Amino acid sequence: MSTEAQTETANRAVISTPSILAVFLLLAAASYGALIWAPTESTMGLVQRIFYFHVSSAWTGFVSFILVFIGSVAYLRTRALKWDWLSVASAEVGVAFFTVVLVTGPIWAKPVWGIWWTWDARLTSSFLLWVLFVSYLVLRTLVEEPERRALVSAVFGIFAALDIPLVYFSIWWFRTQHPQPVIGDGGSLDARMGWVLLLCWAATLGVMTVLIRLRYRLEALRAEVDAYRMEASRNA
Amino acid sequence: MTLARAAGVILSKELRTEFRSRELLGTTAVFVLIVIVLFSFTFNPTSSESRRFGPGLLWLAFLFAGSLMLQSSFLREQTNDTLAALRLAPIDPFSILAGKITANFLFLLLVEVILLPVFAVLYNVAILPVLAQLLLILALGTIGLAATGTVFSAVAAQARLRELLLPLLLLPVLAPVLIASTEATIAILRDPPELSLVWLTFLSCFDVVFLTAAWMVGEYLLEE
Amino acid sequence: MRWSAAAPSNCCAIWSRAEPSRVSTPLASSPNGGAGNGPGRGLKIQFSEVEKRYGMRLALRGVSLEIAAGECVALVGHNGSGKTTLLKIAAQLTRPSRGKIAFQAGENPLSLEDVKSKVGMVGHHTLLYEELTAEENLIFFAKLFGLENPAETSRQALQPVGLSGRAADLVRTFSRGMRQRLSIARALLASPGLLLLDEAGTGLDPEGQHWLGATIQRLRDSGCTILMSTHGRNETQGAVTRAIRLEGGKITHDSGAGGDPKQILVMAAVRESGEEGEA
Amino acid sequence: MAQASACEHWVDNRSELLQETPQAEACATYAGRTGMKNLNFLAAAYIAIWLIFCGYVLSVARRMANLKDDIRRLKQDGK
Repeated sequence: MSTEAQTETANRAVISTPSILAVFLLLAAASYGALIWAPTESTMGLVQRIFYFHVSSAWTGFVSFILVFIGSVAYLRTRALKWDWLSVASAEVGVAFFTVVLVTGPIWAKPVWGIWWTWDARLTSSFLLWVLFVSYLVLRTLVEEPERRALVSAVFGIFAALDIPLVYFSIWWFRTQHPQPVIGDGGSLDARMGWVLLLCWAATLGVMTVLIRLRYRLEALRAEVDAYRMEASRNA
Repeated sequence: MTLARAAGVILSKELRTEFRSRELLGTTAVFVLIVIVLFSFTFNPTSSESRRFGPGLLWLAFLFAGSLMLQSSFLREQTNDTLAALRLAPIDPFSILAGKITANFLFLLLVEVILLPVFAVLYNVAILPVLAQLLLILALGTIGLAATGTVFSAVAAQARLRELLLPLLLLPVLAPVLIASTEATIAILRDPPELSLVWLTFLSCFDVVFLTAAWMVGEYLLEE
Repeated sequence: MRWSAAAPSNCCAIWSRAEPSRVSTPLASSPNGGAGNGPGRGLKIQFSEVEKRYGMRLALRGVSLEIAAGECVALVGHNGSGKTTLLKIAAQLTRPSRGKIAFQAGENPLSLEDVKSKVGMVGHHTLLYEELTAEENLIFFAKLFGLENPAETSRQALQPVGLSGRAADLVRTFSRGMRQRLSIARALLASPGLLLLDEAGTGLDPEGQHWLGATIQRLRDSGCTILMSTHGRNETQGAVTRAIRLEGGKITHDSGAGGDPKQILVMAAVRESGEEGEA
Repeated sequence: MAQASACEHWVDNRSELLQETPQAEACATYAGRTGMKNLNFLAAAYIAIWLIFCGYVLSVARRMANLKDDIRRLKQDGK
């Protein structure tokens, strides 16, 4: 176990400088696009520029939660703990991205609508998804044994991921009956805005990849510590 | 041994144990009753307001009740490690879950049916003309609650702080059920009553998705 | 006294130590007993490199073991030496972290699902529902095992353990010993080809222990494979044909298929009494 | 200023929340004219994003450092 864990960490240890550099370049380009290149939206003004990172963070958060689902299913099939590591890493990073969505949403809403929080469909669903995966992370802290933890959290991860489309549909239908101001609507969409949005999405996906690999490495280290502890107890 | 027969055997065991003491049912019913009474203080329950807010708080009370009641579903099996006894039997592991989901569905539905008239009287809502449709909504919503609740009860039974954990896991996942069944109930209590097919279809989808999920992961969940 | 009073005459065989000539005596009067009896009844188990990890603790560290059909194997060792884990893996309650387990009936390999209907287990816990009566418990498990005529099977299973008189009482009202006896009756319900006993003698009075020893012997003679964990001195050890000592999740002593288990058993008894002395 | 309060009133009046209403357009031009004012909101949003991610990376780094400490200690104990 111990040697296995070590080689595993060794393989995953390097988050190469070029990849980080690439992500930073992408981020810089996306920021330039979002802050300067894209035209100022006529009705909402400068604050509409939050839109690019607000929406792309939500999309990226989704991708992370889909990775939680993939990791959970793969763990149940293979029982290889590395899939559990992928799940927990993706869940944490996804929660971070949805935190961004939840923080930038009100900052956008305040100048445009005069209120911090509106219960619009997208913001509300994001809030619910955030809560859902926070409870996934809470569950993980309450189970000690790694295999057990991986198993129960995989089950819950699958259920939570399956809940995502249901949350969206229900809130969307609910809001069509009880209209609210809409956050996350870009207003009149210029072609350049579309490109900038895509660029921002690419950049946030890059950030996501780096963060997940970083967090995955943390989990691998933890397994290594466990392996050492086990070896120590075996020798004792 | 077919899945259905094994599930039936387990279901009848659950019913027999519960109806012998009726502890769980009684306690849950009283809990919902308390919540319904306390809610009446949070707004002025005139008839028109009740129709708007009543269904929501009723369903909220049911969800809370479910998240408390379903705790014991798997905890009870830990007393003498009877879960191991069930897993020793040559049956499909899902039949254990299926039996328990059905039992919990019946328990919850029973509590709901008992408290529905109380709710109608206290909040001055006429339910008799739309009773059948209301029962359909109750049943569809409760299937989703029982399916996810039973699975999460097995999850929470393996963790620390399980009493707190089950509501924490269950309630966010059940938010769509809360929305759908509340909206459907509001629609049916409206004047004139309206059976909202969108929400009924949605509830059925929820039930199908999570029953299937329970079926797929059931065998892993009960492992030791 | 409850024991013998309730035991019907056709079950007398279990009171005396069964003679080799009684090899084919059917298990009590279980209606299903006949079908599975005879030399082909027992299962052969094969553990290969079985390892079990519980978090940071290694409960089993690569156990390889082959138990032939009809052997009666005693597992000895301290608490935490891996006895219970090994039994749980044999019962497929726990999946090994590494390694494999395989079963054979006669020459035919059995799928892990098929094995389940042929395994009886008496665990650390009673595996009984407190809120059900003795009879309801047995009927429930008989149904789950798909036995024909569960009511009749259960009633007959209650006789040899001397609980016929208490059949309609809730298990909650039972004493430790009575529960243990019911638990044993539960394990024997489906006339298993492999019986797993995890310290089945605990909680039984001397008379009950004697009865258990006789029952084990009779089952062994009827061809059933038995794997049991046991304390040093025990009435149940009369039937043992092979003893295995586990220490820290590893097999340290094995008397082998044809060997004499006495030495290991005596050694275990000595160690245990030593521990008792220290404690 | 009057327009601003009208806007806020409009937001509170949830039943009329459709962007096509004349009131909505008036509000929109209000927002557009005060566009530069919203610069601080835009800045706040970007600062918040950076803070969240830096905070997260720091927390991972801290946990990682702790684990590396553990490994070093365990290695020493092993020898």
